[in-house]
Parts: sequence; structure tokens; C-alpha cells
Amino acid sequence: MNIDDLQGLLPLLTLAAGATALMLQIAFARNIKLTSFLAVATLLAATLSIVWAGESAPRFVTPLLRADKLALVFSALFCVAGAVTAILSMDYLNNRGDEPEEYFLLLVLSTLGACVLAYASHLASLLLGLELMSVSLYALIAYPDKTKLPLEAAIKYLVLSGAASATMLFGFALLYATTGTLQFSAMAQQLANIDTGNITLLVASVMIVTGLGFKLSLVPFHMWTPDVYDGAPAPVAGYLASVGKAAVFVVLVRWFIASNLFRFSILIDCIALLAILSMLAGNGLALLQTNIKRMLAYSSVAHMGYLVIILVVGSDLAHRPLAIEAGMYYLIAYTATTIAAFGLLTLLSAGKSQKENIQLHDVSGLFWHQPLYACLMLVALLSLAGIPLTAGFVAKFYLISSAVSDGRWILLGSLAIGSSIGIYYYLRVVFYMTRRVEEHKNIPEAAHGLIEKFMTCTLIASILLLGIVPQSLMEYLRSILQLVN
Amino acid sequence: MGGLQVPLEHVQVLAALLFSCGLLGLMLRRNIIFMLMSLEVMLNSAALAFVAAGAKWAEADGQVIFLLILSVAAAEISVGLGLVLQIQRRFKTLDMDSANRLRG
Amino acid sequence: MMESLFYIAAVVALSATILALTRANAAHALIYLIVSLLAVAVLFFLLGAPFAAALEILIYAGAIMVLFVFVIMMLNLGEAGEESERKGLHPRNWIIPGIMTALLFMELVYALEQVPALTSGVAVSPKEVGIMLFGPYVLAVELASMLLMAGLVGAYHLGRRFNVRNVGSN
Amino acid sequence: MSLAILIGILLVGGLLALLADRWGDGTPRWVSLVTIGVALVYLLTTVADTAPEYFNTTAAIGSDWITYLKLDWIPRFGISFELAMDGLSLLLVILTLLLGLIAVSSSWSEIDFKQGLFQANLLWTLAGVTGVFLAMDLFLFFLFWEVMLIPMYLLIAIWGHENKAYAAMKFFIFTQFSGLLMLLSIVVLAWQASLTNGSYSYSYFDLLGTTLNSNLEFWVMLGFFLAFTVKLPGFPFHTWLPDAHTQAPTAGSVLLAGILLKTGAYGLLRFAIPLFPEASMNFAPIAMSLGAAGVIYGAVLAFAQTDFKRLVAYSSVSHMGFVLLGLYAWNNIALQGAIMQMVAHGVSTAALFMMAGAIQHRLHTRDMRRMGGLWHDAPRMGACALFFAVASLGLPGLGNFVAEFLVLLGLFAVNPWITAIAALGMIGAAIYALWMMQLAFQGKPEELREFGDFGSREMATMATMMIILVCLGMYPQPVLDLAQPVLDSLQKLTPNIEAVVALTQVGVMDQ
Amino acid sequence: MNSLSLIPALPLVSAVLLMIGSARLSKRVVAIFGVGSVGLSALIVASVAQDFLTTGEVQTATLWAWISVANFTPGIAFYIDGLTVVMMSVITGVGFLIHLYSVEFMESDESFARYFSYMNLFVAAMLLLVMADNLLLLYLGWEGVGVCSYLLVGFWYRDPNNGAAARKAFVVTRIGDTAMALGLFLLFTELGTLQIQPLMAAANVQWSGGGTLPVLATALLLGGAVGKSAQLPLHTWLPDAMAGPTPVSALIHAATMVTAGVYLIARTHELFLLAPATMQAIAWLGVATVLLAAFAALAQNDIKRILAYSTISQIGYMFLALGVGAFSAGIFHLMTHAFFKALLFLGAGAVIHCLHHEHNIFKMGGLRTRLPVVFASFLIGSAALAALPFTSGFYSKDSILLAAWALPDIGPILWAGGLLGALITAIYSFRLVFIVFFGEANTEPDKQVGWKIAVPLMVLCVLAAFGGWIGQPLSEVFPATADFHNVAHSVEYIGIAIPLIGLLIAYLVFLGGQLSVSKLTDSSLGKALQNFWRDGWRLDALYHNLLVRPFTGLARLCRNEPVDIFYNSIVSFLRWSHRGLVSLQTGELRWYATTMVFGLLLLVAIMLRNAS
Repeated sequence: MNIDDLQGLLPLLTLAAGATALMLQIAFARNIKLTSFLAVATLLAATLSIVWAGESAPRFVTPLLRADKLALVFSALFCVAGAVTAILSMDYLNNRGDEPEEYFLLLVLSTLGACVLAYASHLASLLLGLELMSVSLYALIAYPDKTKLPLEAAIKYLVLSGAASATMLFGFALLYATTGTLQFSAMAQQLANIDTGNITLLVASVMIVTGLGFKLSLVPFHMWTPDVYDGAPAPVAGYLASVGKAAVFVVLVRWFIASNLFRFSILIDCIALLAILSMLAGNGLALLQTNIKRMLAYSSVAHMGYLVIILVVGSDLAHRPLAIEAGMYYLIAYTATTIAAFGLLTLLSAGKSQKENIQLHDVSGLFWHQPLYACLMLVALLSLAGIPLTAGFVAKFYLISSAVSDGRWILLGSLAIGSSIGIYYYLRVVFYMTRRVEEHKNIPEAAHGLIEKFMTCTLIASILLLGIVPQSLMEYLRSILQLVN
Repeated sequence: MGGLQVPLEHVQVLAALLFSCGLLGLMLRRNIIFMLMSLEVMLNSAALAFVAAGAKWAEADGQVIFLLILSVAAAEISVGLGLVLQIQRRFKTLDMDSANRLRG
Repeated sequence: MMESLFYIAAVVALSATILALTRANAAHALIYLIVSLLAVAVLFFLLGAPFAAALEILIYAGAIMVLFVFVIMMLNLGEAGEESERKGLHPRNWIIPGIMTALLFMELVYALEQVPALTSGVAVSPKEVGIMLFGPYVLAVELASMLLMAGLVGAYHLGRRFNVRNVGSN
Repeated sequence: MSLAILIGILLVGGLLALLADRWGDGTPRWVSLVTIGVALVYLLTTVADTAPEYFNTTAAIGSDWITYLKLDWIPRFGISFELAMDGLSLLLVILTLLLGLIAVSSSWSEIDFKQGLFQANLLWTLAGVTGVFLAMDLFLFFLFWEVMLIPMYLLIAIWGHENKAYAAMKFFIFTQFSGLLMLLSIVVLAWQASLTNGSYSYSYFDLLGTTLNSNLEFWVMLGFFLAFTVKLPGFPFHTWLPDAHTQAPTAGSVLLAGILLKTGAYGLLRFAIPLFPEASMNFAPIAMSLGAAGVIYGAVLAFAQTDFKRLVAYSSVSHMGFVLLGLYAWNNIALQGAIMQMVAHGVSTAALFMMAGAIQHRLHTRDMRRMGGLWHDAPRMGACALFFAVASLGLPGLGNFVAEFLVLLGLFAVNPWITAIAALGMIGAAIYALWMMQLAFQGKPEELREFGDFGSREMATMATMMIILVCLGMYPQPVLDLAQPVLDSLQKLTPNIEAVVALTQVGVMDQ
Repeated sequence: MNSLSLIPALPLVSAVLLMIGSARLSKRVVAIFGVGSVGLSALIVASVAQDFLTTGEVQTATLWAWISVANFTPGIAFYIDGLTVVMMSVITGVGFLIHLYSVEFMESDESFARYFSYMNLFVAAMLLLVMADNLLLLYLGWEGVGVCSYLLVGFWYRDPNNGAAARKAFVVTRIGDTAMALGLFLLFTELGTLQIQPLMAAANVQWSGGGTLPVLATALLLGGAVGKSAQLPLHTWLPDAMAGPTPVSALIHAATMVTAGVYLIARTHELFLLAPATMQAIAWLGVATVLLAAFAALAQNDIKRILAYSTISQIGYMFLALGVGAFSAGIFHLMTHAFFKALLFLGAGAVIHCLHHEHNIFKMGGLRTRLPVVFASFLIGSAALAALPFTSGFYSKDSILLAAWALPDIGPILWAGGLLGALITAIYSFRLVFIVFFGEANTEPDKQVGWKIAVPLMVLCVLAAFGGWIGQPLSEVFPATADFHNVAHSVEYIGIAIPLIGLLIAYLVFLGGQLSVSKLTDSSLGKALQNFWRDGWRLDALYHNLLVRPFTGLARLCRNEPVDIFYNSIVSFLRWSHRGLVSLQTGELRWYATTMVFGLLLLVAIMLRNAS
């Protein structure tokens, strides 16, 4: 391992060093201001470090990690998302419980895990990244210590996620038994000689897909999603919904590409089935939800359904570049949007009223007494619904373009039906937000610091920018993906 | 050492059995402690499968992964048990069927 | 000899696991689980992984199970919970999980039939493992340390309040 | 550039209106009025500069655009910011702005809650509709198509009446779902074109000649057709309309009926038919049947209503059935009729909705059973209502008649039987229009009712619309001339149409 | 050219001005505008007619090109020939008199200006109808008069019955109009123009007589004519239309609008000549209407309804004339009918005006001495209506009957039918006179007629009496009809005798009492028949059950949007599946684990199934 290798790992190193520093700082002198500053600084520094890290990319840093542009882009995304979550959480934590410092430490560790996933090119790093992210999240979910719900959410997540991990590990073991290697690209060479009907291999893949599908909350592995989102603190739920999923998806795509699992058409069919189920059931489940967090949870089920379409499309080599590009764009757009939506919930529940479960009637009339936050929510919801001028639309357009070029009509049909159902529940929130003042009573206390306002504007701007001028990001993704492939 | 003449298949079947037992426990038990134990069993079965596969290829990777699984299990269980303590404190029970506020 | 040892250990591991998961008393279950882990350690040893076998005993059966014991003791889970646990284990509750598990197991067995080859029985010494750990897997070790830190911090945060303010408001 | 500026004026005006709430109570509506006025003046001056050439050329397609603008936007997919205007778009944009003014006028005293936001949404809807009429890039077109829904949605959802949630949602979901199908169709079309052209492009001009296999062409065409027919609205996709109209505030209804529905007709004329001439031709009998069914069904249901706005809404369904008929009859006369209907219906229905709004504002009900004898209290209002009622039943001398007559006249050559069925709609129109007059304005006036007649602002608005309708009815030639080059070029695009027409022709000739 | 366009323009402008200024103008100004504009028009018409009679030249004028799409290029253009001159004269002349009459009749009405505005609008539309050089412009006038009729019938809008009558009038005629519109489409599609003269020329070239197309086209046009002229089977609106002010009935529902159908057929007679089947149908329709309406008139008690049925019946004669090809005779009867029927209506109006709006003839009586002017006018009008010798009606009706007789084959049957109609006409018209003006006085008139009523009555008296001698410049317009002079004199004598017999019967029954019909009328059959006729042969009820009820039933059935059932079922399905799915989210950890295992099981099963 030489200095170039380390340079490629710069974001990871920054995060790890930051985490250690945070731990020490907490151990010696508890100071929430300092801790939060340090955490945000670490995350931002990690973001910036990709500029230098990019100079040495692409390269393998030990067989475990591959530092390429893709890894760096997504590391940066996760770090930014982490930083935004950290900033949005400050006010929230100030009003929740004592000893809030570890929260930031765990957040940094979780981000580290997500970044490792973006780098992963080996089942070991996949496992570690995933677990690092998850274990930190268990603690983050249960962080507030005054109510029961976070605890319940955390234990549900822990048990089920542990079972999913075990399933995935069992799949790894079978895979290892068949191929004799754990590294993605080496696996590709072994797999190339294996008959596409090899049962052990297929069962192994399916178990791994189960494990990762659980993290992505694809139907029927989605059951935990609403409960965990509902119980978790809003910022953590946002982080889990965005980074937690994007990282897993990135590694899934990497694994599929690197070891060319697209050959196994039956596997692809299974994924298509999961996609269809997720799109339909996710939207169906969200339909009449009055709890906004649960609604967003089910909607994320549906969105993951949309997203895995690109794995199906990618099975055709001719359309794979477009599909992967679309998927990456979708991830970025979805991350921004989800962070924004949950960010709003964070801001709304930041007050001392300790209201954790934001119901529809809680946002009633939001347009009139918190116009800025309402705009954020509006933009986020429209983006989730895929209305033009927002990131979500361009992403969906991208997705449709790739699916159309591969002629996946059934998936497209499900997407159309799912999206239309989706419009109902997204718009219902908008409708509630626009209700007249006299029609609602309980206004949740919202945060109103300058930083929050600034973050709100930034999030709105980013969603709109991604939706209005997507060209440069598209080109960039295209260029780096050509290198990856 | 060496000279064990058991088909790898049998080891894998044993791992699968243990894995299934873990799942059974997960589906059957209501007490969170037992659920965590089931989890341990499942992780352990995966570890067994890995070690067996490592033995097949005569590589150290299997054991390395075992080590990693071990640390994963340790981390998960430590957080899990921390949660168990809190659950007992808040819900006054470890029965997950009754500690069930989130649904629908 | 080795073979029969293997099968004995396998039977022990399996039966101990089943017993562990069907006990009503948590402490009893834990003992069975430890037995199961020890049996698995024997299997590791037989499979030529002495390093793994040692870790299984030291860390799994030793450290992790002790955590369980500690929690069980701390929560004083005794006769009180047993009755309800027994009720939970009523045969009626077994039907669906049992069928599903059996199905899954059969599917897995069917799939595993295709795993080729026999064990070579070649032992992989702790030294080789060590070389791997600090060779290609060095970053994994580092990451494992981070993972453990996360676990530690999480467990600390969650566990620290237990005795201080025992009476929660809600 | 001028077209982008036109849309820009409306967008910026909307922002100003939003801000104007702080400057004073009535300011937003003035801002709104001035903005639309400025946009209208700007449009007319620009057109005056360039238009003469347009009207003098009888040149081939492509050159007969009054102005044209193309900026790269998302080169990755060959998407550009491409706007162009020909006679048809010019006509519809003028109609849009004109009805914008009328909508502002109709909301003058009605809206007292968040006036700034209201006017902003109104202006943004106008901007979106203008964009729809001008966009020549299919992606851009879709963007405007969808985006204009949001301010419209807000108009209904915030300022609507008692059942606004349901209506707004229904409106949005219908249009969104069909819009999504259209998006799929657009993408499929662009993808197919890229297979032959080698690169992606969403430009209308690049996609025009795309050849698809007939099966695919049918489905893609259907995607477009559904989106546009839902918006039109054609039977049986119309059910969102009565609800949306009924619940919308007056200005919303005016916009909805006056111009939003026209985007559907425009889309059919501009995109669905020219892009897929053969599939459209094969589909024409079904489309025309739907049109005729809409004409009859709308008329029957309009008669059945007791809610003033609902009645007018169903009359829209009936009238827009004529547009569908005219478009798919696909000859010069019928097409001109369809375009005429778009304009005339826009004005007459907008006026009727304004009438309904005025009554509701005064009586706090739309239920015609609770009206009666309003003529006595408000003779001016009654006279206006009468005028627009007979306009909507197709009285000769007013714009609607010219439209319906041309449609049916053109259609007769194609399919006399459908013409005969659709003509029954004329009887139905008489029945419901007069029934409406009877219920609301005739009969015994209620004593002791405070009911103010139209003031001068309302009368001025009404008079404007009356004059427009009379002009359209007695001298429609300018409108026809404006649209003619468009129709000519469309007919040039599809030289084999005549043959197909001959095939689908049923009837008298054979006897 | 300018003067031609002024003819319809003057009343039109006046109508618009009156509408705008209705609230502000005084009644005197309104009257000056309303009457004056029509009067001026009448003067211009007179000069135009003078020109025409001296030069005999057809005048045309194109104001502007109305629509120009492809080969469809109707203009706002006028075509003035003999027929038009006759029609214009009748419209403006009679129209002027009725306007004048209205000034006094409507004096006390609060909507005075509105009334004159509508009336002027009507005159303008009617003039457009007759002056149009193309069928589209004719159609404009055609619909325009329909709307005015609607407005005026429902003039007293507070009574819902009036509104109903107005709507009925409009909708029923609209049914005919729709047929006519289809006819226009057919004509244009086949012949490529709607300009009347070129159209007829083209038809003569392109169509062979008796072909399907001419029959179809003329049948559709006939549909329009039947509707507007209240002929079978679309006549039911006219009796109800009497709900409007009486001068309106005189102008619209007697003198002008209802004869528009006659005008249309006469105007496009060359088309009809190509379709003998249609012609025959017209003749039969005419006779049937004559008889049906005459019998119905016999049983009415309402003075205006008697006149209404009589109008239907008289227009039936005109149709008979058209059907047998005697176009000049038809138009001649149109003109004389305009005179005497306007006279009768105005007279009836005067009676009603003086008797506190009493309509029932049995509540009148003995008015001969109390309202002498009115009596005189009624007497003359009835005589003309009954076609007593040497009145205007005699000449016109006689020529029609002779023309019918002259027709081969079916001629005598038509003639006999017409004759029977004439007999009954005489009976009912004098029944009216005898009951209202003779016998016991049941009501006292509360006022006398002023000069504005008396003058029009007197002028019309003169016209009704001597109008038969007015020559009509129609020889250029229509083909020459067969020569009647060789018709047997007996036929002529019968034609003269029949009305006199009718008069005699009426006298014996209603005045002298020598001939008692009470036995007949009191019998149950007689009563039933009487009621049957009074209700207009129960056609209204028939239509109500056959058309109106199904339509309203359908509308009621559809009121709540049946299409929505489909969409709602989708929504219900979604809700249902939502509930189903949500019920799976129990929150139980064990269950969640079970679903995961289930998913795994499923995926593995798919793998095994496909791999094996």
C-alpha cells in the first residue's frame, strides 16, 4: 500500500480520523457545540477530499476497495447528506435528551460505512460497510431516550436486519463455496465458466439479493420500513431512507456489474418481480396513510421498486450504460429529495412539543404560517411524485428512457400505475398544507434559526437545479461510468 | 491434522439446518432475548458455512471472514443487548408481541 | 474416527441449538447455546480451522455469551417470564414457522446437492490466517475496529442509563 | 428570443404579484392585469414585426413559423429549449392572454384570501399554457403540460368550494396518469427516431417523419391520444371536468374551460395527428365515435344538472366533442371548424362560468333550484346570460355556430351517420341552455332578495366577450386565415391521407 | 346596395339600441325607435318593390365574405327577386302595423323596451331569412327568428308555463332545423355550394329527377320547413306558443315566421321539383294538417288557440299548394293569410286587451255593439279565413284547390280533403264570431280601443277584404302552372259553395240554435271526441310519453355520472387493496420475520423451479 493508495482512500481516512477525534473529544470534554462543529467539519472535509482523491483514481486499494470516480462521487454525496443531516439535527437534539454528543459520532461512523459500501469491491468490505452503517443506525434510531417508539423501531430494525445480514452471509458462503473467491472481479472470471442454471449459485445469489433487498426494503422484505421510519427520529429516518438505501444500491450495482450477474436471466426475472411488487404494493400501502413518515416510508418502497428497474434493464449489454447512468442519477435525485422531505419533518418536530409522529393534520395550513418550509415540502413532494422542474422528474425520465430502450413494457406499466397512485398521497399532503388557517388548530412548533432557513433554501435549490439543469451532472456521470465499465 | 473425509455437502447441510433453526426461532419466539439468540445461531451457521468453504478451497479467506462475522455479531449483539435493557425499562416486558406500538 | 467425531459434533450442535431455542427459561437456553457453540468449535477444528475454533470458544462462547448472561442476570429473568414463554411455545404457534422452515431447509438441501467436490481436509494454520489478515485484509481489520467502536458507543449510550433512572416516565 | 420573453413576463409578473400582497390590499390584481396587458402588447408588437412575411409566404413547411427559438438544454438526450409560433399558436396564445384578463377581472372582488398568491398562480398557469402552445420540443412540451397543472391545482385546492379536495385531486390524477402515458409515448417515439437518426432528439421537427411499425405506432399514438383526450375532455375521460369546474373559483373555471381544455385539442392537432398520421387515420372512426358520444352525452347530462357550474361543465364536454369530431374528420373545413370551436367555446364558456361565479358570489349557491326570476333582479345579467346561452346552443351569427357548422359540414363528407348523431347534440344544446335560462333567470322572482346587477367592470368584461363572439360569428375570416397555413402544412405532411379518407368514407356517395 | 342592407339593418340597430338602453329610454322614445325603424324599413322595401316592379330585374348585393374555407364560401349577400319582394313587403308592412298596434297594447308593461327590442330583432332576422342569397344566411335568419319567437313567447317570464311554452316552441322547431342543417350539409357535400341559385342550377345539371339524393336532400329541408311552419308532425308547439303577447302571435305565429317553411320550399322549389316523392309527401302532409288542425280548432275554447289551430290548418293549405306544384298559389295564400290572420289575431288581441285578459270565448259574448271596430275586423277576417267569395282568402284558397284538382291520380282526393277542411274552417271561424260577438254579454269591456289599435285593424281589414286583387310578381320565379280554365265549372262551384254551407251550419248551430248538436256533443263518444280534438288529437301526450319522458328519464338516470362508476370502482379496488396490505403490517416482529422467510422461500422456489 503506497501513498497513492492512501490518497484514493482520502474520504474514508478523513471520516475515520474524524470519528476517532470525535470519540476522544467526547471522552475528554463533552461539548455539544464543539462536537457538532467537528462532525460537520469532518463530513465536509471528507467531501472536499474527493478532489484530491480523484487524482489517484481509479485504482484498487487492496482487493477490498476500489477507489474510482463512482465511489468518490457517491462518497461525496453521502458525506454531504450526512452533513445536512447533522446540521438539521442540531436543533432537534438540543430539545431531546441528554448527552447528544455520541449522536454525531455515530452519524460519522455510519457515513463511513456508507462510503465503504461505495468503495466496496469485495464481499468482506461489503459486509463491513453494511454492518458499520447498520450498527451505527441501530443506535441512532434508538437515540432519543424519552419515548418508547424509537426503541421499538431500533430493536425491530436490529433483529430483522441481523437476520437479513445472516441470510446474506449464508449466500456469500455458498457463493464462496462455488467460486472460491470473494472479490467481485475475480468472481466474474469464475462465474463466466459456470452454467447459468447452477442451482447453488442461483440460490446463493437469491439469498444475497434477499439481504440487500431487505436493506432496500423491496417487497416482500419491506415490512420493517414504516415502523422504523415512524419510530426513528426524523433526521435519522431521513438519513436511513436516503444514504442507507443509496449506499446499498450502489454496492448492489457494483457487484452486479463487476461480477456480471446479469447473465443469470432468471435472477433478473426475480428482481423484476420484486420491482413490480414494490411499485404496486408500496404505492398501495402509502395510499391512505395519515402519518407522513409512514407515508414516506411506503413511498420509498415504491421508489426502490422504480430504481431496481435499472438492474433489469442493465441485463442487456447494449443498454447497460444508459441504465446505470439513469440509476445513479435517480439515486442522487432521490437522496436530495428524501433528505429534504425528512428535513422538513425534522424542522417541524424540532420544537419542544416533542411531537414525533407528524400526522397530516399537523401540517395543515403550513403554507400560511411557515411558507418557506411548506415550499420545501412542496418541492420535495413534487419531486417524489415526478413532476417536471424537479429532480425527481428528470430521474424518472431517465429511468423511463432506459426502460423504453430495452422494451420493458410490463415494468413501465407498473411504474405508470404506481406513479399515478403516488400522486394521490403526495398531493394530499400538499392539500393539507394549503388548508385555510381557520381549518386547523394545532400548529407544531418549528425550528426557525438562520441555519435552518439557509439549509431549506439550499435543499430547494438543489432539487430544482437537478430538475432544471441536469445536463452537467448527466455528462459527468456518463464520463465516470464509462471509466467504471 | 487433516484427513477428515466428510463430504463438504454434509457440512453445508448442517449449516443450513442451523440456519433454518435460527429462522425458526426468530419466527417462533416472542422474547427478544431468544430472538437475539436465534440471530446468533444464524450468524454462526453462516460462519460455519464460510469456514467449510474455506476448508474446501484450503484458503485462509474463510477464517478471515469468520473473524469479521464474529466482530459483526459482537457489535450487533452489544447494541442489541443495550436495547434489551432499555426495552425492559420502558415496556416492562421483553415480549415483542406486547411491545408493539408501531403498526399499520 | 474423525468422521464419526464430526457427525457426533454435528448432532450435538443441532440438538443443543434446537433445545436452546425451545427453552422457556433464558438461562437454560443460554447454556444449551453455549454447548452448541462448543460443538461448532469442534467442527471448525475438524475442518482444519484451528484458529476459528479457538476464536469460536474464546469470543463467541466466551465473550458474547457472557454478555447474554450478564443481561439475563441483570434483568433477573426468572420464573416470572417462563409461564408466558411456555404459552408462546404452544404447538399451534409452531405450524406456520415449522412448515416454512422445513420447506426452506428442503430447498436449501436441494440446492446444496450440487455443491461439488469433497473437503480436502487441508488445515489452514493460524499463521496463514494472520498473514492474510495483515495482508490483503488489513483494511478489513481497520474497518472491523470502526465497527466495534460503533457497537461500543451504541451499547454505551443505550446501556448507561439503566440503573441511574430506573423509573421511566413512559 | 421574444417567445421566451413572453413566457418570462408572465412568470416574473407572477412573482411580482406574490410580492405585491405586501404593498397593499388590491395591488396584486393590478399587477396581474398589467402583466397580462404587457404580455399581450409585447406579443402583438412582436408579431406585427415578423408576421407580414408569414402571411405572404405560401412556402413549404418549416418556413411558415412566425418566430422560432432554439437553445440547447439537455444535449445528452437531444433536448432543447425550442419554441416556435405559427398562426395556430398565435391564435391560441392571444386567446390565452385575453381570457387571462377576463379571469383577472372575474376574480376581482371574489378573492379575499391570499390575493397575491392567487394572482401568481393565475399568471403561472397562463405561462404554462402559453408554453404548451409554443413548445416545439416534445420534452419541453411535456414539461409545460405538467407544470401548468400545479398552479391550477393550487387554484382549485386553495380557493375552491366545498368539495375542493376531491375535485382538485381528481383533476390532477386524471391528467397526470394520462400525461405519464404520454411521456412514455414521447420517450418511445424519441427512442425509435434515435434508432434511425443515430442520436436522440426530442424536437418536433426531427420526430415528424419517424416511421414506426404499425403496431407500435398505434400504441404510441394512443398514449398521446389519451393524454389529450383526457384534457379535452372527450367521453369517457371527462368525469374530472364537472367536478373540477364546479369546485374551482371563478377565475379557475374560466382558465380551465377557456384555455386548459384547448391544450388538449391543440395537442391532438399539433402532435397526435401529424406525428402518427396513419395510426390516427385508422383510429379516426373510434375517435369520431367518441366525439359524437361526447356531444350527446354531455348534452344529456347538462340537462340533468341542477348545479349551474356543473351544467356549464357538461356543456363543455358536449362542445369539445365537436372539436374531436372536427379534428378526426381531417379535412380542411372540419379542421377549421374545430379551431374555431376552440376559440369560440373558450370565450362563451368562460363567460358562462363568470356568470355562475357572479351568481354564486351574490346568492352563495350554485343550485339553480334556489334561483329563479333573477332576470327581474338583474336584467343586465339576464341579458348577458341569455346571450351566452344562445351562443352555446349554437345560434347562427355567433362564433359557436360557425364552428359547429363547419365541423359538421366537413364531417358530413367523411361520415354522414356520425354527423347525423352529432347533430342531435344541437337539439340537446337547445334543451339544456334554455332549461338553464328557465331555472336561473325566469320564473317567479323571490321577493326580498338582495341581488345586485352587474356593475360596470363586469359589464365591460361581458361586453368584450359578446363583441368577440359576434365578430367570430359574423366575420370569422381573420381567425380562419390565421389557421389556414397551419392546416395546409399539416395536409402537406400527410399526402397519403386522402387515400385513407376515401377508405373510411361511408355513405351517400355510394347510393 | 346600401338601401338593401338598410332594410334588415334598421330594425337590427334599433333592437340593439333598445336592448342597451332599455333601462334609460322613455316609453315614447322606445316606441319611436321600435315602430320607426320598421316603418322606415317598410318604406325602403316599398321603394325597392317599386324598382323591381318597374324594371323586373333581380337585384343582388354582397356585403362581405362571411366564411371562406376551401370551397365553402358563403357571403353576407342578398338576392332580391319577386318572391323576396312579396315576402319583404308582407314582413315590413304587416310588421309595421303590428308594431304600431303593440305600442298601445303593451303600454302598461314594464318591459316595454325589451318587447320592442325583441320585435325589432325578429323583423331583422326574418328579413335576413327572406333576403338571403345562400342557405347559410337563410339558416341564420331561420334560427334568429326561432330565438326571437322563444323570447317573445316567454316574454312574461314569471309564469313558468310561458317559459315551458317558449322552450317547447324552440326545441320542437330546432328538431326540424337540425334536419335542415343536415340537408344543407348534404347539399354542400354533393353540389359544392350553398348559394341558392347556383345550387339549383347545379342540382338540375347533376341530379336526375326522382333520384335518391334529391329526395333525401329535400326531405331533410322539408324537415326544417315542417318544424318552422308547424306542420304535422311538428306542429304541437304552435298552440302553446300563444302564451306570448297577442301582437307577437299575430306577427310571428300567424303572419311571418310560421310561413318561413313555405318560403323555404318555394325558394328552393327547383330542388323539390327534382324529387316528386317529396312533393307528394308535402301535399299529403298539407292535407292531413289542414284536416287535423281544423278539427282541433273546432273544439277549442280559447280564442287564441282557435286561431292558432286555424293557422296550422291554413299553412297546411300552403303546403298542399307547394306539394301540387302551385308555388304561386301557395305564396299567394301566404300573403292573404298574413293579412287576415294578422287581422284576426289583432282583433282577438283587442278583445283580450279590453276584457281584462280573458281568453275563454264562452265568457265573452255580445261584443258586437260594445267593440264595433273589433267586430268589423273580426267579421272581415273570418270571412276571409272561411274563404267566403270575393274575400282575399277566397281567391287564394280557390286557386290552391283548383291546382290540387288538376293533379293527376291523387288530385281529387287532395282536393276533397282540402274542401272538407274549408267546410270546417268556415264552421269554426263563424263559431268564433257568433259566440264572441253575438248573444248574451258575459263580460263588460273595461276600455275601448285607441287609434294605435284601430288604425292597424282597419288597414288590415282593407287588405283582408281586397288583398285578393293584389298581383304578385312571381311569374319569373316559379315555373308556370297548369292552366285551370278547362277545369269543370262544377268543381269551381263546389269550391264557392262549401264555405257558405259551413257558414250556414255555424249559424244554425251556434247562433240560431235551430240545429242542436247537444245530443251529439253530450254523448260519451261526442265528449270524448271533443276532448280528443281539444287536446290536439292527443299528440302532445303521445310525444310526451314517447320522447320527453324517455329523455328526462335518461337524464335523471345519468345525473350522477354513470361513467364515474367505472373510475370509482378503481378507487374502491385501490382502497380495498390498501386496507388489505395495511392489515399485513401488524407491527409484530415475528410476523415480519415470517414474511421475510416467505419471500426468501418464494425466490428460492422460483430458482429451483426454473433451474431444474
